[in-house]
Amino acid sequence: MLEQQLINALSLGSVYALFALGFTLVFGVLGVINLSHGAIFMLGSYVALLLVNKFAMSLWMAMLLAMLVTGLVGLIVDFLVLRPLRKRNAPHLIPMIATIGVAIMITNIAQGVFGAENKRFPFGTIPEDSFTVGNLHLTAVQLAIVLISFALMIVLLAVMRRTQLGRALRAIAESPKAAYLLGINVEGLFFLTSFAAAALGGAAGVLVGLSFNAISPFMGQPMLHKGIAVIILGGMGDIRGAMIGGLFLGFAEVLSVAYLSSDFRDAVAFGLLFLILLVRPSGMFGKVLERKA
Amino acid sequence: ADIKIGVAEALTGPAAKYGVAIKNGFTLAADELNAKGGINGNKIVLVVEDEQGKKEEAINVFKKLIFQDKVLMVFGPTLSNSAFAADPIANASKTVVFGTSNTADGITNMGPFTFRNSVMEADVLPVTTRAAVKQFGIKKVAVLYGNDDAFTKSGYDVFKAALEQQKIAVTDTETYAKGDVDFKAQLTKIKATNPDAIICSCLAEEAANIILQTRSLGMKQPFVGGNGFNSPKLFEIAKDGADNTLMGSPWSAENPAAANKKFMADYKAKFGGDPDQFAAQAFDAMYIVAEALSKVKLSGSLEKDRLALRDALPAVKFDGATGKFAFRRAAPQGGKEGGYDAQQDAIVNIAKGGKFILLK
Amino acid sequence: MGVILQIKDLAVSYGHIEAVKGISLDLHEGEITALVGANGAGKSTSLLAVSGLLKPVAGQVVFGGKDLTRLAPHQIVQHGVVQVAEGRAILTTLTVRENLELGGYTRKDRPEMLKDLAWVFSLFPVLKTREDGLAGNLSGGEQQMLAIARALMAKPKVLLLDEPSMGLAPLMVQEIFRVLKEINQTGLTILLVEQNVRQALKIAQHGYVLENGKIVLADSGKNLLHNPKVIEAYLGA
Amino acid sequence: MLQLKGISKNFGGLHVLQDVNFNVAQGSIFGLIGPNGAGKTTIINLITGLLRPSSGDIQFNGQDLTSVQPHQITKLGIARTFQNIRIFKEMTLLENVIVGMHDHLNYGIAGILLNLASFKSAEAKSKARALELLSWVRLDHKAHMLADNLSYGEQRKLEFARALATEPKLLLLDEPVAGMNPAEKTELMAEIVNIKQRGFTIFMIEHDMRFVMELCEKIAVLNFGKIIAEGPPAEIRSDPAVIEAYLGKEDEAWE
Amino acid sequence: MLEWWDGFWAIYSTVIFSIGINAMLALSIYLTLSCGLLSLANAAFMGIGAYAASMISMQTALPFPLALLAAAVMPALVALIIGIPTLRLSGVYLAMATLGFGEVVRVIVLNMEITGGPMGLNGIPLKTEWWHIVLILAATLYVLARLRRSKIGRAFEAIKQDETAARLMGVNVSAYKLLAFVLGAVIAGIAGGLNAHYTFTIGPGNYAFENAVDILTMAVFGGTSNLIGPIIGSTTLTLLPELMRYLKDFRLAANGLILILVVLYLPKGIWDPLRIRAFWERRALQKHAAKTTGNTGKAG
Ligand SMILES: Nc1ncnc2c1ncn2[C@@H]1O[C@H](COP(=O)(O)OP(=O)(O)OP(=O)(O)O)[C@@H](O)[C@H]1O
Ligand SMILES: Nc1ncnc2c1ncn2[C@@H]1O[C@H](COP(=O)(O)OP(=O)(O)OP(=O)(O)O)[C@@H](O)[C@H]1O
Ligand SMILES: CC(C)C[C@H](N)C(=O)O
Ligand SMILES: [Mg+2]
Ligand SMILES: [Mg+2]
Repeated sequence: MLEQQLINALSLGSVYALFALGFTLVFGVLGVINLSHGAIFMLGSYVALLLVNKFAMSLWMAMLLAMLVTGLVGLIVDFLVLRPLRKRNAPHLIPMIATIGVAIMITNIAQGVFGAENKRFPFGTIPEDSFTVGNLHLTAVQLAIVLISFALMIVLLAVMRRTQLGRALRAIAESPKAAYLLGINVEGLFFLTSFAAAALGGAAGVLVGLSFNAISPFMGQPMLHKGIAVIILGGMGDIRGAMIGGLFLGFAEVLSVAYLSSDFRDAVAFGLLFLILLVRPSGMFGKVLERKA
Repeated sequence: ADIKIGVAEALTGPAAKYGVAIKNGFTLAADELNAKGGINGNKIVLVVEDEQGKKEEAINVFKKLIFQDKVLMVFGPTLSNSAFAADPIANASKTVVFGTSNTADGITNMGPFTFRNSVMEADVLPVTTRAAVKQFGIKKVAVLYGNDDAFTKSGYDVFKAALEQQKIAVTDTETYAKGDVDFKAQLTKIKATNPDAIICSCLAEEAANIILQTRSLGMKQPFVGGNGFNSPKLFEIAKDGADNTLMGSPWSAENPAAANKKFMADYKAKFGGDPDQFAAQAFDAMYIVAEALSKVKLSGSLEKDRLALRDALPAVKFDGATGKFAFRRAAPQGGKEGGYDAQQDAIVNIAKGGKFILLK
Repeated sequence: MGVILQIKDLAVSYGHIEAVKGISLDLHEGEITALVGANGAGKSTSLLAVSGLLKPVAGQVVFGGKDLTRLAPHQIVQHGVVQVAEGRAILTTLTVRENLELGGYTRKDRPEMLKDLAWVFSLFPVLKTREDGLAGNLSGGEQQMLAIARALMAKPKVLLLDEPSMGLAPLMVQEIFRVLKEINQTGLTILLVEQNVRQALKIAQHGYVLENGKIVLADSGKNLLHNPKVIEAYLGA
Repeated sequence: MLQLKGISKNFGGLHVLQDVNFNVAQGSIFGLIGPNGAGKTTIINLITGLLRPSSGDIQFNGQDLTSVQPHQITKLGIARTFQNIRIFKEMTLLENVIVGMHDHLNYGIAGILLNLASFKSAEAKSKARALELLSWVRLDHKAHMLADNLSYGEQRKLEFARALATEPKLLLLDEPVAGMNPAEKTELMAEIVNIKQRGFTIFMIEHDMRFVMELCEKIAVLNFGKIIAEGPPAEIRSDPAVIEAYLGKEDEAWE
Repeated sequence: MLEWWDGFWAIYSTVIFSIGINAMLALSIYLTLSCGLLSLANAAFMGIGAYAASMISMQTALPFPLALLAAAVMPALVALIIGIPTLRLSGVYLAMATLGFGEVVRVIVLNMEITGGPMGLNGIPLKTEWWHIVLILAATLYVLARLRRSKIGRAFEAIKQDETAARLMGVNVSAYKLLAFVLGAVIAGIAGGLNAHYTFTIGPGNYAFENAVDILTMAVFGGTSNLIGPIIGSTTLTLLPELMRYLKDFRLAANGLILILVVLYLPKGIWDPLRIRAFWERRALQKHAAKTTGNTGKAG
């Protein structure tokens, strides 16, 4: 049982991590807790579902297009909502509130268009069977999610740490003004980030939709809660943190079901988070830089 | 004058699949009644509101129907969870509230104006359990339920009592919360205890997912559930993964009675799809009310008419799409007068090839 | 020599506070121009407007015949007009080396950049010893050096400096002014805003005095240094 | 009045201060100079309790400060300004200064809620006092502006006024004239002399030699975390080690 | 007329009551925000207050004021206990820790018998009158307004802007933070107690994440630079969905859109005294300019 639970934890943790990667990226660069990330994640699921259902598209093609669409939505949200707020020097909670508005709109429109019930990808979109080794089971999507989230983390980390683009993004994250003075196209990179993060969110939506057969307009909300916990646990804006935080939450939830009680699953997970924050006040990888006196 | 009847059901949101079927049931019955000239010449007008399957909305909608639209009575809400929040308003304003799908225990304890024709879990689940034991030779079971919903929790309580009474061992009890999509941790734990069947007090969307994930863990156990399972949604998502699931309900598509045959045909003709338990119960409920109203002389004073309806209802006996029906007075609780439950027999169904059929 | 950068009737406001009220100023290619004035005169505001971080309400900034006024800040840097801003704008969460590498963000010539990196390290050896440390942990003066070094990494055509000597130890101030003179001799045009008026006017060919958002005096550096008005107001006789 | 005994401070592996000792006498102006990164600001951070020494202790009027909370240190009578300016940007100048009087507003919760006379008079007094302090640094005409709208040099002056508002016995100034021009420095110099005459003790870090040499009675020179010289200005000025490490050629350094 | 009013009141009293309750909640979070604390525990405190008061009303014969007192004291005690370790966290980290706390409270309430588990408490007696809300809201406003103008309010503000600098002005930062946190809990708790006594029903799901975010939204949307903002924000956001009701299916979308538009055009919240002042100053200037140009005939 333990082995299977570890697999469950790994795959659930990877789901959280996958969602959190895009989420943390936006925060890391734009400094905005983008509460529409859950809605965009949901949108990704529906777009792919639509393409597979109506146009009989192959799953991978549909996923790419879904990423493109959600990426564009992210871009539009940035252009119409976040950019004007940046220009107006809005206080730091305001963009977050605006993204709540965006989330409400997208969710409500999705509900109007697609209906409120759970949908699923057609049977056979991906192999339903699970890989079985002895008594252990892992489905193809689960495996894909684990691999993709690790791969994405490595790619994102490499970009952030090793390239001039990554340095520029970190510069923007700390101070757009300083970044401008260095000749960095700050607005351009903001757009790029919003696009990339939303596309990642969309991809996560497709994979999660495949994995849990519960595509609904509201699927983003619980994921968003978990996502917030994950990126804060990992340290806001930190790529490794999103991954480790996601895995941590996955393991905390699964193991608390396995060894304590499912009644207290969320309380255990959030309680642990609470405790970790007390020990590490800015998450596992967050840096605290006290302003120099 | 027209008779205004409020319908407060979940037409959007996660419970919409149930709510829409219920609304269809009412519409079908009301249209039929009106086509026959209404009740004592008065046409029935349905005032339909969406309570979204949420407590807060249910409260809002009830207030609007009762105070603003001044309906004679209210049907709904869809979920017991919302009923616990909204029904007290109806009772406080001395207006009949009639649930056609609320099956949790305690609904009718909220006051003497509470009625339902939905058979409560306590009447259905023991029967279902007994049938399951016989069908699968069950000795030990695992239980899984949603712990933050009144209906799923109440279903669990009843199952628990029934299992105790029938001396069936429970290997493990697990819970989940609304909005959860991953149940593998719980299921893995259940798997390790190797039960003969899984008892599941869940709503359809979660149930479908739970079934799929159970199968993907290589588990073959049959499921036993309550009326939450009774939705086409279950098969849309879980397909034949749901085969062998047992579910108790007062209604079956295979009931050969003429009333049911006609109901099913009319429903299909009007809405293009097959009806389900909830549509049938709603349909019957409308006739039950019509029956009561036919005995009432409407005075035009809302207050008096509401009282008159409440007094006329308990005596109604009816034989409709769900078979023979009568009201049963709920025992008073804590010195508070209760309302009326359904007196009706449960039928056990089994899932085969993507639908529920009668268990023979 | 020719005028490389021209500020024409520049006016800048914060809301309805007019901080700069129509100043005109020429930078001659390869020369140092000093801009001095009291606290709040509008010096920093003017520099920020040249770099495009503040949008002027009127006036123009022309660089080599091209109007910069409407360009985005990063485009202005790409044209070679680079600023060391007041308050240093160090990226505290990046390492010293990363700060310097970002200094050369607009450059494509990687090998040349590495050479320049060695050069700025030789100008400020402390930075070399702290190369992989976070810039936020540097002392005030060390950060000032990093800011100047970082700007040099951009290989600017025109360098705008906002109080580069602020917070530096005397020896370091001498060093900075020596370096400025030295890089100026390689052909770099410099606009120097300084409170260290004497030093600034000493190395500047041209000087402007700003008061309340207006230019009240313009002359050669030497003349200003001996101008009784300047002596009285800024050198504290 | 202030005594540092054997103070050392490490950040990770970095030994920023090593065995630093000095005394600041009551009523004097004490200068601390030294190259950038020598550890001067760190010393102020240690005195005000924002950092704790790795070893050694700090005594103020005979009381050990090494385990006292920063706000209590302020109560004991130590105030400071910051090298990197930390004013309350979204408050008016007046409010900035009144915050400095926090400990001296003696009214209780009842006074606040019922708008008692004790409350009103204390508030009125503090306002008058704040305006007075602002006028000392010539910012009283901007008293009702938001501090964020000040230029750099003005912000320094505001910090100075705010520090005075805490009614310190000892005032720690971290580069008070950075960013001011010579004329303004002269003005501030007069102000500091003035303040000293009112009985304040002043400890300052400054890179402006004319300022330091003219004001301070005693100067200590810190280099790489160690005191390399201590004495009256004339002595320091001609100390070859100090010239080598810090001052450079004198005539250029003087401003 | 009277009948019309009765009908109106019967339907809309909840909405009207909610405006008052939400105003209190928005004020409670305004208070912690004004001290630089982004705490999302207020929904949980509201819940604790609601449960405490309801249980007293349903299971004892104690009078309503005592129930409300419990609604104030219980959350205050809890705030005191969790505030001491958590308030060293800053920004979103504090937000998260307090959300985590809320989750723990929710799950505990969900699994307890006396709180009615998932069903919550139903049939809570109706005791809240409109004037209770008006009175308590007014008292809250008065106290907060007095605090604002005192050294306590200034200390909060200073902590919000620069904790270290505030500390060195002699402000006992941790004590003041705790004060703001506990006071916020008291206000939210009383709001919860009042709320429970006009809604019939409370449940563990009513005080979770969404509600915490809603409360924050109301405050920020209205503007957090003074007391008027949270009031305006809560009123607007409580009424908005009611006004949009006729849009049926897409009313939430309209809600979201309005939220975005207001935030875009009024990024400091609806009530931003600086902007309003600037507006009047500009008006005055324009008038002045018009006068002078009128006199001299020169173009402005
Ligand atoms: N962000 C701002 N908002 C409003 N007013 C401002 C702002 N920044 C500066 N000011 C005002 O604009 C004027 C010019 O400021 P600026 O910073 O350009 O002065 P400066 O000459 O650089 O002074 P210093 O030598 O002190 O740095 C000052 O009166 C100042 O109060
Ligand atoms: N938190 C920290 N972590 C690591 N190193 C630090 C930290 N704070 C300061 N330092 C280092 O300690 C040394 C002393 O710093 P400090 O700020 O005291 O210098 P200073 O004498 O005030 O210099 P300046 O004249 O430039 O302000 C510097 O080398 C600095 O980089
Ligand atoms: C629609 C049904 C599944 C509702 C359920 N019987 C309840 O009482 O909540
Ligand atoms: Mg300046
Ligand atoms: Mg220093």
